[in-house]
Amino acid sequence: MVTSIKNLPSDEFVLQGNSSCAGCSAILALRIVGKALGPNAMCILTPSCMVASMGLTPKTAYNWPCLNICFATAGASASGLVYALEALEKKGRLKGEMPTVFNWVGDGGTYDIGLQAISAAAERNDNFIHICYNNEAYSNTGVQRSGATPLYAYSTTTPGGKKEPQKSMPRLMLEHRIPYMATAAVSHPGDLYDKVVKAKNTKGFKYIEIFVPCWPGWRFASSQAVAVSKMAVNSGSWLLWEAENGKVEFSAPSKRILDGKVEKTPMKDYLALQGRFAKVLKSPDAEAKLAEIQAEVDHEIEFMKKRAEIY
Amino acid sequence: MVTSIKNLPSDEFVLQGNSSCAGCSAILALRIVGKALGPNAMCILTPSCMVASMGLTPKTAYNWPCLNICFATAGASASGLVYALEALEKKGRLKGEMPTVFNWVGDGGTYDIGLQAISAAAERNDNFIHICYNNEAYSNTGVQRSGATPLYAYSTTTPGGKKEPQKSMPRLMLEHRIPYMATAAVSHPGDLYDKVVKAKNTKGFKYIEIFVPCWPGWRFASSQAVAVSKMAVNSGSWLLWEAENGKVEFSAPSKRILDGKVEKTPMKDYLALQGRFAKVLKSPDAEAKLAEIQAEVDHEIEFMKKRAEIY
Amino acid sequence: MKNGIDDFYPISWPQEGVAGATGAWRLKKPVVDKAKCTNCEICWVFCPEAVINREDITIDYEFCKGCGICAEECPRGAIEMVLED
Amino acid sequence: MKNGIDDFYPISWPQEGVAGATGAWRLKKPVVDKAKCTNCEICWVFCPEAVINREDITIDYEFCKGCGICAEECPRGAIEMVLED
Amino acid sequence: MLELRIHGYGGQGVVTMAELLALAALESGLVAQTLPFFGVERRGAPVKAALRVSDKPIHIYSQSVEPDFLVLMSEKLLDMGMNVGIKPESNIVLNAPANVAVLGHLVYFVDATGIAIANGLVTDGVPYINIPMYGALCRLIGIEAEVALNVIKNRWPGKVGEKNAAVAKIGYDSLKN
Amino acid sequence: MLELRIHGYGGQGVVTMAELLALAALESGLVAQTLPFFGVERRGAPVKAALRVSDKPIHIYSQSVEPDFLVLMSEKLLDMGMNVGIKPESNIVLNAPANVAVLGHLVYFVDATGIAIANGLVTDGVPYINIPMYGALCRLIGIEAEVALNVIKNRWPGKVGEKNAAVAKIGYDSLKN
Amino acid sequence: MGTVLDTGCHAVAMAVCNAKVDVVAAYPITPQTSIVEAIAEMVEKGTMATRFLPVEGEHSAMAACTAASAGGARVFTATSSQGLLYMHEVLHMAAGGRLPVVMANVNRAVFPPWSIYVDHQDSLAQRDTGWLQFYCASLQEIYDTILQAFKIAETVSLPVMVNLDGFILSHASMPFFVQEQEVVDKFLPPFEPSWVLDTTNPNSFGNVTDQSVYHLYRKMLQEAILASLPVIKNVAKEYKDLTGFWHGDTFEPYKTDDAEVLVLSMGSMAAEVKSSIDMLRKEGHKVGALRLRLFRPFPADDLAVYVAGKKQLIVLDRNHAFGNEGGILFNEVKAALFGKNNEIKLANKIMGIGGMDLNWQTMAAEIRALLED
Amino acid sequence: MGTVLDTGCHAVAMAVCNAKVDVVAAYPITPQTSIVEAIAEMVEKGTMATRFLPVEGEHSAMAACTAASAGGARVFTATSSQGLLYMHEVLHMAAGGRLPVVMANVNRAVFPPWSIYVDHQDSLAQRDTGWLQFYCASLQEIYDTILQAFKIAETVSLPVMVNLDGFILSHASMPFFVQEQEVVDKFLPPFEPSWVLDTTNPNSFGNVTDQSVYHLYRKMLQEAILASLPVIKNVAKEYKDLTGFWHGDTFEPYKTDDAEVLVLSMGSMAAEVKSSIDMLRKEGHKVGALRLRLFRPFPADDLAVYVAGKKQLIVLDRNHAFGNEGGILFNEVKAALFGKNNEIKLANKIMGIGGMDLNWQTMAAEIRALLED
Ligand SMILES: Cc1ncc(C[n+]2csc(CCOP(=O)(O)OP(=O)(O)O)c2C)c(N)n1
Ligand SMILES: Cc1ncc(C[n+]2csc(CCOP(=O)(O)OP(=O)(O)O)c2C)c(N)n1
Ligand code: SF4
Ligand code: SF4
Ligand code: SF4
Ligand code: SF4
Ligand code: SF4
Ligand code: SF4
Ligand SMILES: [Mg+2]
Ligand SMILES: [Mg+2]
Repeated sequence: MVTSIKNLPSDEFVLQGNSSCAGCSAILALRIVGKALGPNAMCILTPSCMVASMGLTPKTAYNWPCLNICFATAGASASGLVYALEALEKKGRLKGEMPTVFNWVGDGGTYDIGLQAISAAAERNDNFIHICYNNEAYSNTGVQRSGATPLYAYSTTTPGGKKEPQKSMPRLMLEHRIPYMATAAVSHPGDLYDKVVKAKNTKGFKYIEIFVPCWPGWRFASSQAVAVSKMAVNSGSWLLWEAENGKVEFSAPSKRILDGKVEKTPMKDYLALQGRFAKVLKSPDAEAKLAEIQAEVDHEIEFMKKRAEIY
Repeated sequence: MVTSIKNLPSDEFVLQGNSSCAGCSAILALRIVGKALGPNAMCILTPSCMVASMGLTPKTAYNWPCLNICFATAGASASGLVYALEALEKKGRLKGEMPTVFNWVGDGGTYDIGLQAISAAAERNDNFIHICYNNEAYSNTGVQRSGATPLYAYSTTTPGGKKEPQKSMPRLMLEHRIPYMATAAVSHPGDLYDKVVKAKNTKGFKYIEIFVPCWPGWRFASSQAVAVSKMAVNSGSWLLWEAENGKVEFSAPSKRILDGKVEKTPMKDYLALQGRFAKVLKSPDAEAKLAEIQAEVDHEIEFMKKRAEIY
Repeated sequence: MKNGIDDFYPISWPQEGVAGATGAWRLKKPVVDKAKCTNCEICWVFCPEAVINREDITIDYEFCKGCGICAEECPRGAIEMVLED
Repeated sequence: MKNGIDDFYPISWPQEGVAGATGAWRLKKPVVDKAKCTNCEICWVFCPEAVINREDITIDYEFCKGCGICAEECPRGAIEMVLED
Repeated sequence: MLELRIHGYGGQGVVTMAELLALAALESGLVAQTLPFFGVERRGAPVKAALRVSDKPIHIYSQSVEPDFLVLMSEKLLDMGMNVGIKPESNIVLNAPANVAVLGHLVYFVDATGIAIANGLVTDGVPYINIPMYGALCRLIGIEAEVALNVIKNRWPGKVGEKNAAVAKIGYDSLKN
Repeated sequence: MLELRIHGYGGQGVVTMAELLALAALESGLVAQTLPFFGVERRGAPVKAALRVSDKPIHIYSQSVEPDFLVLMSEKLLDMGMNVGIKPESNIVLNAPANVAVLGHLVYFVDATGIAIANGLVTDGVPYINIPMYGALCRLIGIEAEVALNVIKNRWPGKVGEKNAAVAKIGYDSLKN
Repeated sequence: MGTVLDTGCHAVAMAVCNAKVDVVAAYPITPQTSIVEAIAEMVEKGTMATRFLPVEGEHSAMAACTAASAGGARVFTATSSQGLLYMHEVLHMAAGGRLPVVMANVNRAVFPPWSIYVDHQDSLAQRDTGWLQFYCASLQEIYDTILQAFKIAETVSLPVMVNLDGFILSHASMPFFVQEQEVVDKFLPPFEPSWVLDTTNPNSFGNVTDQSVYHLYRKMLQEAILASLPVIKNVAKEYKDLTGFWHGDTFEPYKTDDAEVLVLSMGSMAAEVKSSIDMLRKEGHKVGALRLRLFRPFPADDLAVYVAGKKQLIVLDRNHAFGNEGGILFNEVKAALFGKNNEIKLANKIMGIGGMDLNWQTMAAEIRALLED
Repeated sequence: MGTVLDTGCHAVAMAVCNAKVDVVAAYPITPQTSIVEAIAEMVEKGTMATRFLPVEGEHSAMAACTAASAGGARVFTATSSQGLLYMHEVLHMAAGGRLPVVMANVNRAVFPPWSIYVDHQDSLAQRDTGWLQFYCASLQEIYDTILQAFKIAETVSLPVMVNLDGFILSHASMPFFVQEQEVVDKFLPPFEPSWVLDTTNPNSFGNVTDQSVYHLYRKMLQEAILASLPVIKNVAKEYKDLTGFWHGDTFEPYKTDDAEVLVLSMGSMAAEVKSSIDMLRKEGHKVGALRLRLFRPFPADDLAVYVAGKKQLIVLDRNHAFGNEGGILFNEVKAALFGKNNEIKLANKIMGIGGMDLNWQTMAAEIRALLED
């Protein structure tokens, strides 16, 4: 059973009055993650909106020990920190209990510039959680394309709409056959909470990717992030699942869709919410492009259904 | 039909008297690749045995225009070169015909230090072939572990045997849904030849990984590389397949095994050929470890069979 | 020391209001209609700023940035966004 | 110019024998028994040095490094590795 | 050289307004510079920009610490102490419906919010106050009305520009002290 | 100071031999240095190493261009011109069954290949020539036989060491000129 | 085109457009981003016949540029701070490979801690990579220098970095003059490399060397860098003759002739320091200013000429020479003058680190404090 | 332990073992590999209670080291050439973050073209990263300096790079003395950082700064680097008192007292140049040698003392100062002496690039040619 809202802890690790945009769903996701991890955790951050949101030295909005690092290094930095803590623990020199080390990194730092070190840490099965909050762009630098930016989406470096579909990082991570991985969405906090708790309690390399719509980047109103996230899940374009050692299991909201128990929302409706697709939806070949996007989502759903059956 | 030995072209692009080890199957693989690509190709190399084998400036053993680059940059360098050639062609300033750009890169430069740029080029679907010759170690620097080094194999940085199974780069690349990819083995030159020809004739990003046992690294006699490669294929631990746009198709030698038409060679026999497994095969828990390795291979075969059915 | 640099390590201490009283960023202000509210805590869970008190569904206006998510997500329509003056 | 540095670009020209007459590396030497040979070209295709002539299955000993793959792979056992003196 | 420092909130169009002012100065045969100040805070946080206008080439790039005019896009910014870092002679320009006394300084005001709302320059309930404010500031720095409105019409060709220009003109005419 | 330059092929154990010699020198109360030369060529290509032995600390690190002894692990290396870069007084040590004249130089020889084969120091048809050669070179640089053999026994404890030591001793006794 | 009012970033993008660059490979970073965004926009619109390669990081950006250059293309990238540092390995490759890549670096302070504001540590820390380096002081100079950079790079077969102060120059909007395309075409003909990867004449780039040849390439590299000085001067002059724009070649002097004390600096602070000089002169100090435009190769001879007979040279550094006293510019100056002018008094002040505001009043105060009398 | 006969790489590994390092993260590169291999072997055997982290590249190696250091561990890595260049961004992080990482760099020439042989371009190009830098001249010094490096790094909260010449020192086998573990333990107590990532006192490292504080950190960094000089000297002295081994602190002088001309160099060439000096003295030249052991911070004051009253200083550089005349050491020397000793004649020679062999005979010839009389 998914943890209900009422049962989520009251503890907060993201403090009020931080510098994120009003209505930022990435920091909202971090807030939920905090409830799952509790105080005995260390957070590593690569340059991103979530660093800009921490405020200025010597004050910070996050109530964990946090380490800012160079952009390409989340995988290696977390490994280094974990090895250090493990070495110190063995020698009896660790302050406090062995904490959970987790990366809080955007899609830029995960799909693109950080991929290599993350993949290497997964291969070594090092003991930390890499959490990617995916807002499908480099939001902090003003919304450029990332490997996670979807087909036809506007960004400042794809002014005519992106010509390539996004990389599927969850599928790549699945092939690393790591002990635990999951996808989550900011609109489903109980599910997210449970997955982070599971990751925390699993030894070895863990990967969680959270879908976090970004209103200034995607061009919708600041009140809509959760609604857009819900719509993505309901359309089946963002599937919620988890995998232990490579075995895929769908989470309830997506399972309902895959099982045909809930009619899935057409992609047209989902895209219409977002200004970044406005140009493409108004273009002469909008119908064809929409059909292409819908077909791709349908195909991915069918694929993942079958993929979940093999192991 | 696989191209027969008799029908392979006589052209050679790897010249005699180069500096590779006697009995190097990596340079043998490059020789076969050359027959498929012909003279209208440009080769990019990252630091590796294949660079050490080129000989000393101002002489070189490879009869293509070759570009030596920094280790982590095969994906980006090939993209840059292709964009340049395409730009010049469009402006009518290209010398000669549009060539095939290909990377000739080891497993170190592919699985580890080069992964990120390769994945990014795949996401952009840039028009070149990345060929990884996989000798399962950093051979050039004296045989250290790479992400491709298998479980329990000795290397100078895993003196007690590697504790983690290798990353499956072919499976990762499959999830990039690129236009064409294939696995090949130096023991199957006709199959390799055909796959390179197919890649050459496909537009977009292509990935080919060639299995090339390295005798000084794996510790067998210099005459055995082809035999070891054959054994790997016959054991099913190295599967030969290709995939167009993510659709997997097995190649004949592996298909025979998967279909149960040929009894697969036990891993025990395959490992016994290689000194790098000597320690583990002599250890007290050798039986258990062998069983683990065999089970992993069996599992991977079953998985890939099912994986080939979905798309 | 929690408010100034007292060390050569570039470190920072957790503190509320690192961006000041972010309530000043608001163009619109969420107002809860207690009559409609069922205390379901949905607005609480989705508030990115954690400025809604889950006990009594009151809002800390010093830091509420006025994003409007609470109003959007409230299943009862119990929150209204009103223009700041 | 093909044999020396004549430019500030660090470039190299294709040439045989970049590592010298690599035949000198050999500890053993492959010797083909023409009587057994069926000209199947298997040795040719697997020779890493490309020193076997596919037409007449003769070996260029100037560069053959003596790896023994040809002998190992010959299905007829038509190649023997003999110790160099 | 005339120096203005403008404070506002993200989304109020401060940087755009500064650029329009610079263009208007350029059209008037002057040299102009806008120097927006960027913080790392995300959308919504306070923003500021400097504008320098001169009849000689400008080679000053430092931040505006002693502006001739301090422009505040909201009265709230006064409360937040944005009037620090000005000189005794600095004048203040406020977006406000009525004048507000600031000890020792001459205060100009224009009801930019009111004008924007009254003229329907509103999206999703939020008024575009930078347009009337632009008009008012043009008048302040001595730009002719025609030049000021042409800059707007060039920036937004067609109907949008016409409407914006009209509202800017109201701002131009409404500056008081 | 005594300087040796040793040439051989990959797989002949040249670097190991140089290290054993240095150890033997150290055991004899001398200071020693081995300076292997690494090329980028792969397995099988020619290799070389320098050995310096002295009764004073060594602070020379340059390559050996004028060795006192030039050691060639195979006659073939003579044909390949490895005897360039020596001085008129340099002596030459050859692995050869019989003496070979090299104009102007004193040539020592030892049939290392023959000794290795005769004593069964062979793997896969390839003899371990570095062991008898080591013995011969120890004698050449004045290491006592016992010291020389102890170094071998320490390196390979047990039966292997005994056997190698015996073969080294044969080499020790077989150096001729 | 004529005069436009736009930002320093856009001045870069317009020059790149006018230079008819074949390939741009880049990765976003504050405050460089708007350069890349403007280029992406122009490529999309078809204003530029350029292939835009959105790589996944700066190490890759520079790798793509070097490979594209080896393929015969005119290439450009832009970066800043961490991006520049991340490129470091490949910067060496561009120079050692004699590949005429042109790059705009928007100067920004180095992590940690994070700062998005200007200082010169990022680019000065690349002083030993073999790149030529320019520092600009106005938007006009940015536009003009990018065009000059392509011409210089391709003439001497060396990569060139054009530096502009983050935010201060990159995000200020000011009027500058954009040349007509025909004028630029006249100044900058298409790139004709003397060597290129070529299937019709296959040869290899960058292979392994032994001790006998490696040092020759390095020597030629060093000689080429030093020999680029007259080329740089000629190109500046040629540009001036064609367009009328002149920002100095190696230095831009200000009231130096009758000065007894010179103040040396770089970038935007060197523009504003003119006002400090005016003020100090009014106070009766015989001061003048030298703006260093070319940092690599370091114009030691020109510096010696400028300071000949002067009493004092005050160097203002926007960086630290970690492990030396003072800043990098100061240390370069001392090295340059030793043996050329051992009499002059030198003083140094580090200021403006991490975006510390530098106005002419405070600079004047600092200079005044350093004046020897 | 006592005297062993082994390679320079193994001398590094043995010192790392004796230092009881907690985490080693490294990536192989010729000629550094055998350091890493030896450590992996010792970790496997249990000789070292160390976690060995085989990362996928050097940028990651340094990142892992910095993070592990921030976690409170004593950390070590080793690299060479391209590996060092690839780390560049993270080198700045280690210094700016005041993280006492210790690294052995096996000096090797920089690509392109490829060369695996020694010169000093790789490490000298890192001169502005904020790292302390040592250069060794013997296997004994390598072992001793690695131990000293940990003590210095942890005392001053700065990263330290220990350089050794590729192949020449890294692969030569020579006797050196390895200390008993108890002796090392006495010299080097466990790492007790004054700040560490700590869940019991959560705070954040490296956050964003504005203009008001960034420069303070940089200033403290620069001051700490300069202030490390006396610490370095004390540590060398303490080590000598404990073990008897002494290689100089900032410099190692050789026959300098009565010399009129000094020859300055670094690394293995500085060892061999002693023989050149002996030869030149026999010829009647009053020469002596100075070996620079500490390059960062640059010991300008000590240099001034050594050269006081000398007629000439000849600097031998195994690198190029691209865009300056001569080598980097030469330029550093000029900058250091300006204002401290403007009278001395200076000469410079670049040699030994990319492994060009440097024997004392040729060095003597070069020095002879540069002697002024
Ligand atoms: C090496 C390096 N390159 C570029 C940057 C600039 N940069 C900072 S944040 C960022 C984008 C981050 O994107 P993502 O990881 O998706 O996080 P988001 O901003 O979307 O939260 C970039 C490109 C940097 N800090 N370091
Ligand atoms: C940045 C960098 N790090 C390390 C090296 C050293 N290096 C050269 S080749 C090599 C290993 C190559 O391994 P792989 O790619 O598998 O090719 P192989 O040697 O096995 O043929 C390494 C680590 C380098 N040249 N550059
Ligand atoms: S830009 Fe998007 S991700 Fe970044 S802080 Fe704002 S809402 Fe959050
Ligand atoms: S080490 Fe292995 S891969 Fe490298 S050249 Fe030798 S045989 Fe080939
Ligand atoms: S979401 Fe609405 S009903 Fe639920 S607690 Fe909040 S205000 Fe009340
Ligand atoms: S408007 Fe936004 S910040 Fe304010 S209480 Fe509602 S959800 Fe929270
Ligand atoms: S493999 Fe054997 S039979 Fe076939 S061609 Fe070669 S020698 Fe003849
Ligand atoms: S021994 Fe090896 S190199 Fe020689 S011919 Fe046979 S396969 Fe070719
Ligand atoms: Mg993002
Ligand atoms: Mg390999």
